Amino acid sequence: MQRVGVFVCWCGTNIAGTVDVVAVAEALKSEPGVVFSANYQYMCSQAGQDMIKEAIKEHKLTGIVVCSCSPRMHEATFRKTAAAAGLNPYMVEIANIREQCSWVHKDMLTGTEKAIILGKAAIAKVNLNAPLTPGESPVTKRALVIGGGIAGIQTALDIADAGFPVDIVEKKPTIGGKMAQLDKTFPTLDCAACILTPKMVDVAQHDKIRIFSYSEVTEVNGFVGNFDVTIKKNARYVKEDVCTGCGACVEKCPMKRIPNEFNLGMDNRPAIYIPFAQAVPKVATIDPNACNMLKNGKCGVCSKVCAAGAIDYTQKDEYINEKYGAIVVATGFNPISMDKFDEYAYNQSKDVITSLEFERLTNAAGPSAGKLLRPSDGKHPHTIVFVQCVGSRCESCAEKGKEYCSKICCMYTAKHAMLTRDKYPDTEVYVFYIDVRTPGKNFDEFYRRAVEEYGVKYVKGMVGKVVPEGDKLKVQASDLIANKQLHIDADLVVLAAAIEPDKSARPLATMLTASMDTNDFFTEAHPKLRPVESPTAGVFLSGACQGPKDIPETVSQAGAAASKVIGLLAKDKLTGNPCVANSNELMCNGCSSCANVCPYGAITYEDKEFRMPDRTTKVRRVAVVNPAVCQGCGACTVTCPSGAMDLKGFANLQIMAEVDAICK
Amino acid sequence: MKVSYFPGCTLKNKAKDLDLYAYKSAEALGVTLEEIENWQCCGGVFTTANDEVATKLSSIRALKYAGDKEQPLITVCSACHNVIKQTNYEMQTNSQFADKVNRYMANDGTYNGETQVYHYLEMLRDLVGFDTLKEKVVNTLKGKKIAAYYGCLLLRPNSVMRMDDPENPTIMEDFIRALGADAVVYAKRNECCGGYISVESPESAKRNSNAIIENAKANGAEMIITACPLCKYNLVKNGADIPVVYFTELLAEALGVKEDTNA
Amino acid sequence: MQVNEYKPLIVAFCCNWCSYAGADLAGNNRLAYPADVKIIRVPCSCRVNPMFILRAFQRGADGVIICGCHPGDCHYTSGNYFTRRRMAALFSMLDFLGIEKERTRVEWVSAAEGAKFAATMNDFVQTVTALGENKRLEDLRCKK
Amino acid sequence: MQKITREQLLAKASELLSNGTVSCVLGWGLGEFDYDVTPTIFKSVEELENGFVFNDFCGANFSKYLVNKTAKLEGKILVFLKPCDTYSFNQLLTEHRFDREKVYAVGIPCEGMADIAKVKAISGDGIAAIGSNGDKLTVTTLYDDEAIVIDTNEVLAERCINCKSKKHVAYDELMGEEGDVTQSNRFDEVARLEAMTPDERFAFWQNELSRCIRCNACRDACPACTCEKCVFDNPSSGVENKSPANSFEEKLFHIIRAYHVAGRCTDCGECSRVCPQNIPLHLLNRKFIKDMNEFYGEYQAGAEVGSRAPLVSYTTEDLEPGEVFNRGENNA
Amino acid sequence: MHNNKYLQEEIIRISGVNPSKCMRCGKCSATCPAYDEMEYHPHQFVNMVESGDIEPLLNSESLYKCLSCFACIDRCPRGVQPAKVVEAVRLTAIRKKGANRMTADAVPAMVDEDTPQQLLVSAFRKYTK
Repeated sequence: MQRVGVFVCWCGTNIAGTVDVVAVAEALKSEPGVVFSANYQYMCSQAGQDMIKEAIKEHKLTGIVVCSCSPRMHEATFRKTAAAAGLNPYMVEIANIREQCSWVHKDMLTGTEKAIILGKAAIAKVNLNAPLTPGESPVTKRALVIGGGIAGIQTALDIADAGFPVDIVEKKPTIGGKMAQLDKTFPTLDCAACILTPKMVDVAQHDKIRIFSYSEVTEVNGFVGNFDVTIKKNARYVKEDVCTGCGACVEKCPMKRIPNEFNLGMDNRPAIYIPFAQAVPKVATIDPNACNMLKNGKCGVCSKVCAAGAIDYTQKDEYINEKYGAIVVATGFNPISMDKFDEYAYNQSKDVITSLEFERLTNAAGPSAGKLLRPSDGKHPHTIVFVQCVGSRCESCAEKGKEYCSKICCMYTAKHAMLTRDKYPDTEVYVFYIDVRTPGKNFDEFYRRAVEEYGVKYVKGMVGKVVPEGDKLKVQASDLIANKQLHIDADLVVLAAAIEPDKSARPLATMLTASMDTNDFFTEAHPKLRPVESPTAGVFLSGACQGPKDIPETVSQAGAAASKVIGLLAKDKLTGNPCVANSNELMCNGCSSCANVCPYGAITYEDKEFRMPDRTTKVRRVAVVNPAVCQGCGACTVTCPSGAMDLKGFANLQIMAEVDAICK
Repeated sequence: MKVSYFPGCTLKNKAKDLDLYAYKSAEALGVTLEEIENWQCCGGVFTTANDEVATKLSSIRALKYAGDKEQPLITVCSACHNVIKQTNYEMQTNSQFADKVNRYMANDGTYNGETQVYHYLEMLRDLVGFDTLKEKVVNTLKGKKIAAYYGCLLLRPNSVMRMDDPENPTIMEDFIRALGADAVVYAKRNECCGGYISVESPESAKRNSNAIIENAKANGAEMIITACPLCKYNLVKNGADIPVVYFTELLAEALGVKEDTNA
Repeated sequence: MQVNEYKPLIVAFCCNWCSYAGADLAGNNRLAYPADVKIIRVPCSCRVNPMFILRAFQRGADGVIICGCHPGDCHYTSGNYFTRRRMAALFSMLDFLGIEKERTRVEWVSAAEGAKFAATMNDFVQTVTALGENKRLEDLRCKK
Repeated sequence: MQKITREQLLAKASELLSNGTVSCVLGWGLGEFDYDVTPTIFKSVEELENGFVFNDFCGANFSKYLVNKTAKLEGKILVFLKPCDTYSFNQLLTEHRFDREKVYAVGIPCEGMADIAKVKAISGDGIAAIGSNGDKLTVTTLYDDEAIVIDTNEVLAERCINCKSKKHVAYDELMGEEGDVTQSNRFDEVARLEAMTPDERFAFWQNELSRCIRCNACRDACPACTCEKCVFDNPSSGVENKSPANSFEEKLFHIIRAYHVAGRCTDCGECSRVCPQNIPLHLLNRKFIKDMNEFYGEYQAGAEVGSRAPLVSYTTEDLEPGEVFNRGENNA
Repeated sequence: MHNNKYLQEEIIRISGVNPSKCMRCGKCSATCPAYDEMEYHPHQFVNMVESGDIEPLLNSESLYKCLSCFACIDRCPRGVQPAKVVEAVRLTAIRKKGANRMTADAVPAMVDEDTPQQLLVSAFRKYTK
């Protein structure tokens, strides 16, 4: 039997005005287990807390009930008070007789009556309370960043600068991501490479950062603070630590006509290649689908020309196991396929391109060395039509496109249009838009400048059809303001393709038990208050894998994710919420219902041997809750048919005791 | 293979070639077209109005006829195909409409869209197979540059027609290639020729048809094939200076059954 | 004061993150509702076991209401979606057994919806008062 | 009359025992009376020949027994499964309740089993023997000199009249011909109750459930009730109750039991078969099944191993609990 | 602007289209092959039905210019189906007594020797009731 102390707070007149606190304290005195009952003007004051502490010591209290304001207000206060007096803080229960009694009821009689019942319920519960100690688990002081774009780079740098080792896993041969393919960045128009490549170098030279390029995560086990990750390093047939990146092999490789993915297939690369000049790591990679040596055993030129002896045709995929305390997902985005939008003739004409292809066309390191030339005939285009929202803002049930706004297209299109007019004033530039969305610092000013200073023709309306004919692209469009159908003979059409999460995100989410929305964007733990955390503890989100983002937003989110990771890794031990589920293995059927409803993947199963009454043993499958991962929602407790699963602090018996006390 | 066949009004009259060669070619490919008894005109256009019932009954009779014989229903005219397929879709998805129709046709028993509707081209692709077709070609059309004109009725609305990608269809191009010819891909192949507007405003039909012909020619077409009598009429009437023929005629030629038809 | 006036007994299960906070907000704003409502705090509406509800009725409650975060806003991401299915099944079953369907309710109340909380409780108390005492589910031994 | 005979099953069981495929057979054994068939473990051909029976009263669903038997017995167990039993078999596998490797399942066809209560209603009590002959049962009683002949179809159990499937969803070997999932009217009775007023429904269930003697037969026979420890036997659950001392049964036991098996119940009908008070307990389970089919789409527990029951799943567009009633009113 | 609630509901019922799904992108009008023939264009049909401004549409020649090519239906990013709205408005107009657009007497003047039956059937179905 507990020895319960009851403390009724007046809260000045806040409670005492509608509740007869003396009567409440008196009435609760005779409840089972109650050995002490008192009332005081302000329980939360120093004097009030001292009174509680003294009573705990003097009456050897094993549990206390404070009848006061909402537990959301002062539960933490009174738990500290109890702890200071040597009582387990989870032996404290609050009866909310202010917000849920005195403040909402008018007369003294009903208020007092209800306060007594609420007190009784709290006493009934505390009688069944057990001391709880938050679980502790050690933290592996190393972070994993999945994705080596600007989001991953920034996150990794921030974490590493705080002194923690970080590994970046990037599936491409180099880090840099989409930003490395961009030309200039809005709204400041500084060159993407000029601001990105120094960061890539920082990553490469940072003693706390390891880069696993051309690699992917294949398995994730464990939980916050203790993830166990398998990374597959794909064979690149070049010894990374030997290759000097001199490029001799690239130059001499006879297989030269492989579409260059870095330039989105607008030019070719050899079978052995370095994606771009500033690649990190700057090592060559052999494309096994293109290399004649790997396919047919004939050639071997690269091996012959490599002075360092870095070529290794026998290299195998390598699996690396590593432990991490935190994982950051930075898998980024891709433009969607334009196959379903052939009213714009993307598949019919080389001169209909996506915006990302336009970036490459205008990039000094691109296929046309920065000169804006038509991919079909290399001529200078005089009329360019930009189409916005291609595949964005489509109805959810539409088979093509995405329901959401891709967010970045308005601004990069304004940038493209402005830069084109700036460099080639003889070009006519049309932008067809549904809405121009420019919420961001200096964004609208930028867009207006494109219109007012650079003479870009913004047309409110959409393009309905592009007809390649001769060397022209006949564009049929609507101008909703002029209420006209326009027919423009264009030389180049640029489609602002919607963006979607990278395809690798979905299987990764399954491995991480992190949740995703229907569009395959990762879900935040809370959309407003925890935007860089996934609901799975220890998994953080950085960049466009969480939703469409521009560079400044990505970088700030990357920093935020890093700070969350640093906060986690700075701890030696993780203290959990002690109000977690626990399974009574004697009653557990091992049926998996609980794991099916657990949003955190906190429940696993193991085969356990039990001694039976007849002295035989029996092996049964039973649920095991990982207290470090469980957040204590209780979904599992209700789905468990045998009642084996219960929630500490909100146990079945405790809640039923409250029900009984209220209904008595 | 035996299939039910809905020819449609024009095919027994102004578009006899479309019909005749469909029969001959099917025969050569081992498919027997069993013409639906007492078929009635589909009406030419499908009305999208929710409350139109009577105008859709002739299609439903044809569908049910094929259904009762447990055969797929084959159409060859684009318009018939569009009307019948859309009507069937409405029977499948709009239970209120289906209920009303079934009450209307009380004597004929109930029908809920069970019949599979194939356009002749889909039959070639999905039931016969273009590879099989390729093997049966005797007069290869090698070297001919042929442009497929889909028009609108075969492809749209895509949620119902499901024939091909509505913006970048390939079924007719694959057909042309199966016959050994070169397929000319051009953007206007799925734009409207004007259709029935040629009674209301012939200039509009002229403008649309002209643009299609020009676009096909600009991409190198020497001949245009179509599945629709009205498309053919509009294209020919509006100054096509390259031949416009029905796809079945081309098929019959390739299969070597055209000559004995004429004989 | 009327002595014999019927006062129902209402048990309200409120999730800690939204509805309990919503109830607190009703208090902060002094939005009155009858004292017949007694709130039990649970971490999430998905913690509410049908057994608790039946237990309350058995012990003489006249109405039971479960309040949770709005669908999509669950603190634990998916708890209230399970609540929604479980309670739909349970309520339908109670109705099947002839229990008055007005005695059970699920309401989504956010932490910002103090007014909704008070209005919901006023409405529920009114509904249950009109129904009168719960006789069909109570256990006679437990009646005071 | 079953199409498959005792002799065929016996031969199959003997063969599998003799060739070492299995080490024992879970089959129907002779009980006190002809209609009182008892699940039995046979360990030798001899035991089989003496004790194995197969007749129109072999309704018992063996799936449940596998939970304990596979854990206790060495080697493989041969089990005969009627189509409806295979659903329970799969459901238990979904819940990892036994080791599939330790079972050799033989699917057998079923033409529907007889309900002894219906037989007794015709023949009266004091049944001495029941013989089977074609589509007829020949019942000899202590009180009548002449045997009473009953058409099997007249005494078919309710669950067999509304048989949901003649198709086996799990087996290692199939005897006889495979059937199909049938179009049954099993929800008609639930719908009839739904159409009543709440007062009528309450009266109906009071009448039925107040007869409960709390023998726990329904729970003990139910293949979904395989909990290591049932909450109703567990003092620490807070709802323990062992006797019919009050209205607890009507109010809690049967509702909670139905809720605990909701989504896991395959509608095998064992609960009603074994109820000595003839309470139509299966209607509670069917109500849950019908509701969930209507609310969340068709779901048949046990149709496949590993499927996810409606109550451990959700969509963001599910209907609100309050809407379950509106729906009913619209239908009415 | 006049808001004709009755007609508006009628057209929404016949067409099954929810005009408020329109996000004013104008792709229907961009894609329409009959645009230049029309006084009111596809997007205006949708927007005017949404605001209940029906009479001008009913009295407009534009009703008879739509080719029913369904390009607007397939290319609309929001699934609005403008062609169905045009059809519903047209039916509302020609279902009135004596409002047929075409008469049988006019046919001989329209046909030439190649005119396919399909053309006449289609035109009749579109322009008369």
